[in-house]
Amino acid sequence: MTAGSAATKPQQTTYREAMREAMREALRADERVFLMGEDVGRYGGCFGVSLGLLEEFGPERIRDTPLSESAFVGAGIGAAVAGMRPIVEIMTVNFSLLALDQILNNAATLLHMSGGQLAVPLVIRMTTGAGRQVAAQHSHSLEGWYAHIPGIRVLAPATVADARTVLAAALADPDPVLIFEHGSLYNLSGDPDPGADPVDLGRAAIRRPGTDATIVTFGGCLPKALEAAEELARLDVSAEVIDLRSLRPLDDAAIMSSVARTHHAVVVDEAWRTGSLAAEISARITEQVFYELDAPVERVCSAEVPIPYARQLEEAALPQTADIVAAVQKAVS
Amino acid sequence: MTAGSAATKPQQTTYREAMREAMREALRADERVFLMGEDVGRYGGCFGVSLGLLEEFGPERIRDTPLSESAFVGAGIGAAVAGMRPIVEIMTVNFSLLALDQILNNAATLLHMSGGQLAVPLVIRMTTGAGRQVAAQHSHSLEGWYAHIPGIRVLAPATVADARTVLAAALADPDPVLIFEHGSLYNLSGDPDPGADPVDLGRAAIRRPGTDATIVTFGGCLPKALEAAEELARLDVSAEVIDLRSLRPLDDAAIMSSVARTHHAVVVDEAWRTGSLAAEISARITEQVFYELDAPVERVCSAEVPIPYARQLEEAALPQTADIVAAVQKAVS
Amino acid sequence: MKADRTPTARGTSRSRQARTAHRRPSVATKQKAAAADAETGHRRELLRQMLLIRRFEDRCVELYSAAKIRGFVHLYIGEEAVAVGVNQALTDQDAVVATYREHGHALARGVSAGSIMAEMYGRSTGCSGGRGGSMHLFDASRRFYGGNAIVGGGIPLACGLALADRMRGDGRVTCCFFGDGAFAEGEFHEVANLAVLWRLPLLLVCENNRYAMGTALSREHAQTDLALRAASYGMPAWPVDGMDVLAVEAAARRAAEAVRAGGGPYFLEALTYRYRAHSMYDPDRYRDKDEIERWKSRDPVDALAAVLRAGGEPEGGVDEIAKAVDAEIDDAVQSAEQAPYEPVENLLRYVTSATEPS
Amino acid sequence: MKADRTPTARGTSRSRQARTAHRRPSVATKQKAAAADAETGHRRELLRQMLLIRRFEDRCVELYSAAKIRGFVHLYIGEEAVAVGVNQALTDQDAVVATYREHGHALARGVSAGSIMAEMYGRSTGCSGGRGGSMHLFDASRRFYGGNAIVGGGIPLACGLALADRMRGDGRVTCCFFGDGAFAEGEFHEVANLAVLWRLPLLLVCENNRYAMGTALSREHAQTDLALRAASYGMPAWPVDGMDVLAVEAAARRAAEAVRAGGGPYFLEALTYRYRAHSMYDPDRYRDKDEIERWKSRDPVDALAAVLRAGGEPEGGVDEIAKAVDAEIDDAVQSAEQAPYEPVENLLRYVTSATEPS
Ligand SMILES: Cc1ncc(C[n+]2csc(CCOP(=O)(O)OP(=O)(O)O)c2C)c(N)n1
Ligand SMILES: Cc1ncc(C[n+]2csc(CCOP(=O)(O)OP(=O)(O)O)c2C)c(N)n1
Ligand SMILES: [Mg+2]
Ligand SMILES: [Mg+2]
Repeated sequence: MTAGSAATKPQQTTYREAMREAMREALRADERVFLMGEDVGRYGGCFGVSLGLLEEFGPERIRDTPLSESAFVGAGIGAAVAGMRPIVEIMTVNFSLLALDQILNNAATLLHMSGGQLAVPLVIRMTTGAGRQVAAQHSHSLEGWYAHIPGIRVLAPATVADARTVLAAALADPDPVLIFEHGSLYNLSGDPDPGADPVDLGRAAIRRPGTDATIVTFGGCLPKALEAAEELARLDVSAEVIDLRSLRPLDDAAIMSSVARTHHAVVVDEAWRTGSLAAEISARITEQVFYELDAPVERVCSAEVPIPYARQLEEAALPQTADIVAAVQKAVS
Repeated sequence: MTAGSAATKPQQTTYREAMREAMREALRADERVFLMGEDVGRYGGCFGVSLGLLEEFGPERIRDTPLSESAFVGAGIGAAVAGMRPIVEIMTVNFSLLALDQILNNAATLLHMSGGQLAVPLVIRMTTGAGRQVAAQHSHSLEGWYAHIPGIRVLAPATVADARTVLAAALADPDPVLIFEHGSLYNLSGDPDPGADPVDLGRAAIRRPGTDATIVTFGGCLPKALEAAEELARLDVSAEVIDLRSLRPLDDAAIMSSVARTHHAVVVDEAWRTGSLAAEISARITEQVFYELDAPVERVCSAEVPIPYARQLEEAALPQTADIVAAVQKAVS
Repeated sequence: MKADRTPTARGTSRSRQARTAHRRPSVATKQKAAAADAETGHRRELLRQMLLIRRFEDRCVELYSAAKIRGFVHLYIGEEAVAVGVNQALTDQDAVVATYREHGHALARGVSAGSIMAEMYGRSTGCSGGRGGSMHLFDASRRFYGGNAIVGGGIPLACGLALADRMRGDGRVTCCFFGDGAFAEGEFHEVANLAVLWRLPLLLVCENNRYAMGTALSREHAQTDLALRAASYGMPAWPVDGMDVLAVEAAARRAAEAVRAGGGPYFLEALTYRYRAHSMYDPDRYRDKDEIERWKSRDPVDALAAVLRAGGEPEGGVDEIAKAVDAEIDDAVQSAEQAPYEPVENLLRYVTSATEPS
Repeated sequence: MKADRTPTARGTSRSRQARTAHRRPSVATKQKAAAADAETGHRRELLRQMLLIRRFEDRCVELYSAAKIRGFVHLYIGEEAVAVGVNQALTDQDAVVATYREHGHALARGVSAGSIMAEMYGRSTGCSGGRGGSMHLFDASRRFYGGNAIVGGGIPLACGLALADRMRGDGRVTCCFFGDGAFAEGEFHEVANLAVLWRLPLLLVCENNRYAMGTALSREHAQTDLALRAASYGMPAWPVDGMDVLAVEAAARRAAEAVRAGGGPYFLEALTYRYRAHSMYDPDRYRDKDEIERWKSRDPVDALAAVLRAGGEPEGGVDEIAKAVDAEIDDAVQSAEQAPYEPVENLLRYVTSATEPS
């Protein structure tokens, strides 16, 4: 909504800029909103997402924090309980482990534990994923863990338009919302579509329709899944690509209605295979549309290894387009 | 192995005592072994597991720590790297979140990240589970999260005999091993069977053979699953009960060969349903023996709610024997 | 009791004035008598609150044995002067964050004994709707934010409440209670630094009762002078005799005043002692019975009763207060006994704001 | 270089003696000359090590631009005196834990430039088999335990290494490097307390380079005197000029001696500065170019070179050292260029000790 005219002609922007624009909009619209995290101010954000916001909104609302994940995430929870609308940025999901107790035992639990008295309208943004040779301690994809936690909502925008709208949806939620931004998406270019109706991010999106197999994915794997579908089309396999967008709750209806049509499902998830969100989706498909399945649900996930630095090893560890193609071929064969 | 004669006639002991005896044995056998954690010494352990060990082994080897989960778990990792054989007790899995970064990013990762140079022969024991009305922050079942992590082994002894042998197996492993002790099992009485061959805890155990359906479970749910099988037998359904014992790695062969015989599977797991280990097992069953299945795999898990204090609510939240019976009946119907 | 808690009735400045006036020698006799009356009244109220906590918890022990109350229960007996004394310095607009040993903080904060008892009974009329139990008492109307059973876990929450106040500039104080054990957790350190850095209106009250479960202070801390360590973050930090409710009140008023004046956080170390075991499960093997007796000889309830008697409180005055308190507790138990259970159909209520009972 | 690192050649007592002797006025001329020679030799070695780090990292910049090196790379340029000075106080038996900014610590510790370069090239001959990269250098043979990219994450690990030493009583020291940013993390606090409580042989070296990424010291810490804060845990804690390698060496020797004598942990705050951006991705918008220049005027390499020249080092002496260092780096690059890649079939190797390549 930077300009009224922007709505009329499609405009290109990056995922990063879309996210930033969404924050700017929220900060302008509601003075309860503020951004807090390591290096969100002077530095402009670890991945440059918040660049320029300090200059516009000042250090009270764009708060650089010391290295203290537990404290500043917990502070976000407290401020939310007290009626503010904090956006807390954790640089990457890797460091969120240091705040996981606060997220699980306070943010996700206070409402229930207090018998409905304490709502926590908190938004936590963090980068996730591998692919840039940053090795074992900086390459986690732990959003599946967060999707396990009752009481929070977990979103994973994978397109520029979703990046542009996700924050408003998250801030409108009276409960904690976690937003996972895959590091490989920041430079993605696309139409932020600011004039569109606010998307219901709780619903999955069919990013490419198809008839032979359903590829269920989200976040950083979406571009790979779309590429795979393209390649499969050349091989005469029509793959439907579903972008979950919301990891908790999951949009079962969208998944099941697609699988009921295609009778084949492949779930693509960058997390380690065992205990991945892909496992949950596979289990649900079996539970809900077992008799529609013509073949077992396939999973394409990361190899179960701390992600190695060397390029050829990292590539081998992560789900690649070719792996998705192969899994779909196996499913439909 | 307290006495040679003990091996000849079956002897009753509790799960708690079996665990303690195992620690005593390890402390006597290897001077690199020591126990460290909050209140393991003077207090005798939060659940009394280490009672008396301080008196026998002294404060150097039975080390009470301050409330600093990250520091003392990390210290266990360092001491293991340096050649000691620490047993670190985290009072309960709830508090392990404060040390999760150390477990994932150091314990599970150092061997790989160092190109094989740094092994971490560390054992971490912790209590898990709900059922004692201790409410939302003390009732987690997060072992499924740990089973997601490459580089560690996750064990869940569910019988007195396994409690007696699990520690030796864990200490013999050159890599980090996590042992989950369900709080409801400590007073369980049984035969520690000290004369038996050391059990391979990597293999699942068939706790009750059956032909109509396979119940896959572990830890605190095992007694409930056995009760359910008993009840099902009265209803003329023969259920096989598999106790996983090892949650990572999973014994696929044992699960699949059972399901291939019974053609029906029910997975019972006290964790919240979405993203539970039960999901992984369900996904694997579909992947590996899809064409043997006569019905979708069923899951019996906890309701997706921070576990409430009130008894009737807590009971309703947790998997109960009746739920297992119903799920098996649904599967075989 | 609620009327007593309005800022005008017991706000910082007025009480200070009262006490100062009392000490001034040249005041007219009439004024002096009025001030003395007010002082006596206030002390009787302090005694009442401490007795309420003590006897409420004595009743908890009975009810626990009778299996009316379940789960983990941690008693505050012996430490009553801390919660009661500190709360005198807080207004209704201020906020309180406590631990799992928080019956005392809740009662002192004015959460009704009835709603606390119902909570421990697991009834839907409990202050947390029966979902929290002893460790998770909440009362938003009293700005009482729990009840946190992860040691140290409430400290960042309190930091955030204070941050909101600071950002809005509304002059409120957030008071966070935590133990000597919690002081060792990383979260204390992170929050102490953040709070000073951002000058947050946070009153950190460390209840140093010399034990974290079975671990004595000197085995959990290298430097056992916790106030000294807290001062290293750059905030005022002082110890106070936690067995003397008047001393606690005075120290807390000084602290709250400094915080309210915008000076940033303040650390108060209340030196105290728990008489009972850590929890109902604790066989209490790790300390001398003598040590317990020594602390009991400085009992905060007895001490204040003695002060009152020395000030002319008639024989039986204290018994009268105790009787009133017991009646309140009887009521609490009775209403809890009769209160309804939350229907199982409502299990998923309050998981998110949208989940309403079917 | 390895021979140089044996305890006899540069162990604490001998070097101390040498320096003491040098200062004694009544020593015979011959002895004096020998001591002066030894001192000059030692200083040349310090210079060589600092130059090795500096020029190694200059090369890293080039190689990063050429995409030979990838991932996150953090340069130590400007801070060389800290790693080099501290390492003088350590023996081969001691252990070192570092951060993601650890090229300097690894080189100073005697990890070969070749194996580090190969690691950054992602080759199987790298010191971590190509699996770690710049942030995860390891060399067990040098007791160099990484390379940790979770800020503060190495501190508990170091605590455990020291605990093992303490339990075995083998008189070794574990030296842990970490930044001013890490000091704010809870883990520092927890370990500081634990280490003092258990008197662990741990040398905590805080590299206070005044920034944590883009956050200046005064915006990350309320009390910026970090040594003062560390002292509150009950351990000796002193600052030292981290731009003066001789000062760092002297302070580290005092510290290591105290630790080795069983006094428990010791905190050394090295006041230093990084010249380069935080990482290769950092546009360095948050600080004055003037500030950087001011610090460069106290450059540790230049300063030591000046000391050497004042002591009679001939013109060209420093250049000679630089040349030798460059040759070592050239070799490192060349061997890295030619080194093999780890076959993809070995991906799962070292996940557990049992996973061997197929
Ligand atoms: C993070 C965490 N670790 C351990 C525990 C178990 N535990 C509960 S209370 C307690 C002792 C806390 O001592 P202190 O902070 O001094 O409070 P006190 O009980 O003395 O009031 C421990 C270890 C917990 N609840 N949370
Ligand atoms: C737990 C954690 N939080 C955040 C980061 C991202 N990060 C990497 S380095 C750094 C700054 C650390 O500063 P300092 O400790 O002073 O070390 P320096 O980089 O100055 O050497 C940050 C925020 C991280 N790696 N780990
Ligand atoms: Mg205590
Ligand atoms: Mg720094």
